[in-house]
Amino acid sequence: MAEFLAGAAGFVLLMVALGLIRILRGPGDADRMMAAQLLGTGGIAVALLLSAATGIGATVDVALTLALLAAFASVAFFKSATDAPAGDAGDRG
Amino acid sequence: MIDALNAVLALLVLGLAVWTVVARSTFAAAVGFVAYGMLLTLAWVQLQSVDVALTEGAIGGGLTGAMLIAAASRLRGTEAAARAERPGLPIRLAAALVAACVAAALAIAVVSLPDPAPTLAYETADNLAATGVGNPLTGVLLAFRAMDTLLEAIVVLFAMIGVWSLAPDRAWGGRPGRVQRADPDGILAYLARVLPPIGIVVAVYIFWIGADLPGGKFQGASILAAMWLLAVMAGLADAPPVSRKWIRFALIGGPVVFMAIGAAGVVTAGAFLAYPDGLAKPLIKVIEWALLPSLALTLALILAGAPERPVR
Amino acid sequence: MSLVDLFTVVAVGAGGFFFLAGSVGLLRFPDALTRLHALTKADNLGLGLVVLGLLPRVDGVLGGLKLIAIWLLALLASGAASQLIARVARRANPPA
Amino acid sequence: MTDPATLFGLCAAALVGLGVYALIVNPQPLRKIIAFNVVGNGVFVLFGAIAHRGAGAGWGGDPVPQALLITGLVVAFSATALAVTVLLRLFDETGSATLASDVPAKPDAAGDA
Repeated sequence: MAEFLAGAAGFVLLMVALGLIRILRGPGDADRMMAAQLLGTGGIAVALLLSAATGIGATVDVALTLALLAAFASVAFFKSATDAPAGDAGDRG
Repeated sequence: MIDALNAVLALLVLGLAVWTVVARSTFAAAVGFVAYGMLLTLAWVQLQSVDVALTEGAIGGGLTGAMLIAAASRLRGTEAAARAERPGLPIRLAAALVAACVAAALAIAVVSLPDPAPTLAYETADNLAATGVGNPLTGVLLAFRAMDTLLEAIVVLFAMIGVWSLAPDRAWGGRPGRVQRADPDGILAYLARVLPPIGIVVAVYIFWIGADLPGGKFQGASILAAMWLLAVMAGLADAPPVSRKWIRFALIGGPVVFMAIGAAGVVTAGAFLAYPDGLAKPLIKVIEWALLPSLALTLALILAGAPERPVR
Repeated sequence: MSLVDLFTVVAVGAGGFFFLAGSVGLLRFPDALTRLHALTKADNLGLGLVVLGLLPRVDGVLGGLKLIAIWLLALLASGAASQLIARVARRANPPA
Repeated sequence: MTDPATLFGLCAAALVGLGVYALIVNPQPLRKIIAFNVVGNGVFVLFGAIAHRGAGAGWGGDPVPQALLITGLVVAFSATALAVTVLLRLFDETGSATLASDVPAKPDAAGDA
C-alpha cells in the first residue's frame, strides 16, 4: 500500500508540475498566479500522501501549515495589482 | 517509487530555479519562487527534516513569496531600464564558467563525503533526557546550542532595526507601510476575518507540540506574523506606530528573558546559558513562551516595512 | 487487498484524476476565467478525494479531523484566492 | 537510483551554481535578491543532505545541523526582507532601482547589450 500511496504522490506532483507550464507561458500575471495556486493545493495533497506512505505523522502538520498559508501569495498579488495608483480598492468586481 | 518521486522533485526544484533566473519579467520570477518554495518544502519532507519543512513552508513559500510578489509589482516600471543594463556575452560566459566551477566543486564534495557520515545524533540522544524535551531539535536549539538561538533572535531584531532605519526623517517613529484599503464586505476582508482565528490556534498548536514533535517557536511565530499581515492587508488592522513603548518592550522581551536565564546559569549551573539540574525543561518552556510573541512581532514588523506615515 | 485498501485506491485514484483534469484545463482552456474553473476542480475535488481516501488509514478520530480541517482550510484558501485572481484577470481583460 | 542525500546534495550544488550565475548577470536588484535566495537554499539543502546522511539513534537525520538550519532559514528571511526594504526605499527616493553608478558610463568594448 505504501508503494501505491508514494506512486499517487508522484502522480499528483507530476500533474501539478504540468500546470507549471502556465507560469512559463502566462500570458497574464493572473494565469501565472493560478499555476502557483494549483501547485500549492497539489503540494498539500503530496504531503498528505507522503505522510501516509512513510508513516511519519508529523508530515500532516506540514500540510496543515501549507493549507493555512495557501492563499497568502494570491492575497499579496491581488493587493499589489489593485493598490496601483490608478486602481480603486473595490474587490467585489 | 519513492526514489522516482525524489528524482522528479529534484528536477522540478532545479527547473523552477532556472525559471527564476531566465524569466523575462521579475513578477514571473517571483511567482516561480513561490512555487519553488513549496517544492523545497516537499524536498525537506523527503530529507526527513519535518521541522525544517515546517519552517520552509511558513517562511519560504508564505512570507518571502508574498514579499517578493508585492515588491516585484511595485518595481514593475523599472524593468525596461534594468534589461538595458544586461551585461554582454563575454561577461555572461565568464559568469557561467564561474558558476559551473562552483557547482562542480560542490558536486565533487557531495559524492566524496566521508562514509560512514559523522553524526552527533547519538550524542544528542544520550544527553537529550537531561533536557526533558522529546524533540531533539528543541533540545539542540535551547540547550546544546542555545547560544546560536540567542544570537539568532538578536540578529532578527537587528534586521528589524535596519528596516526601521530606512524610514524617511519625517516618518520616523510612524506607522510602517502604506495605508491599506480594502472593501470591508469583500472576499479579502472575509478571508482575513475567518482565517486568523484558525491560524492562531494552528500556530499555538505547532508551537506547543514543538517540545516533543516537529514544530516550535520559529514556525509558530511565522504563522502568527502571516495572520497579522493578512488582517493588515485586508484593512482590518493597521500597523502601530513603531515609537510606541509597548512595542519596544514586546520586541526585546523574549531576548531579555533568554539572556536573564542564561546569565542566571552562570551562578546556578556554572556557565552562561547552562541550566541547573532538573530545571532544564521548565526553563526551556519559559524561554520559548517569552520568545514566541517577540519573534512573531519582530517578523511581522520586518514584513510591514519601514515607517512611512508620521504620527500626528 | 482488503476493502479499506480498495476504498483508498479508488478515492485517491479519483483524486489524482481531478488533479490531471485541473492541469489539463489550466493548460488547454482559452481564457483566464475558464482556466480558473479548471483550477478549482483540482482544489476542491482532487484534494477532497485524496483526503477521503486517506481517512480510513489515520489513527484515531483526531487524526481524521485534522485531515478534514486541512481540506476545509484549502477550500477556504482556494475559494478566496480564486475570487481575488479572477478580479485581477477581469481588470486586465474587461468582458466585452 | 541513488539515496536522497546524494540526489538532493547534487541538486543543491546545481542550485548554488545557478544562483551564482544569476547573481552576476541579472542587473535588476530584485532578481539579485531572488538569486541570493537560490544560493542560500542551495547551501541549506546541501546542509540538509549532510544532516540526512548522519541519521541515527532512531532519527531521520542528525538533529544538530537540522536545528541550525531552522535558525538559518529565519535569518535568511530577515536578510531578504531588509534587502527588499532597502531596494524599495531606493526606488521611492530616486524613481529607479538601478545599481549602476551615477556616472553615465560609455558602453565599454566588452558590452554587446
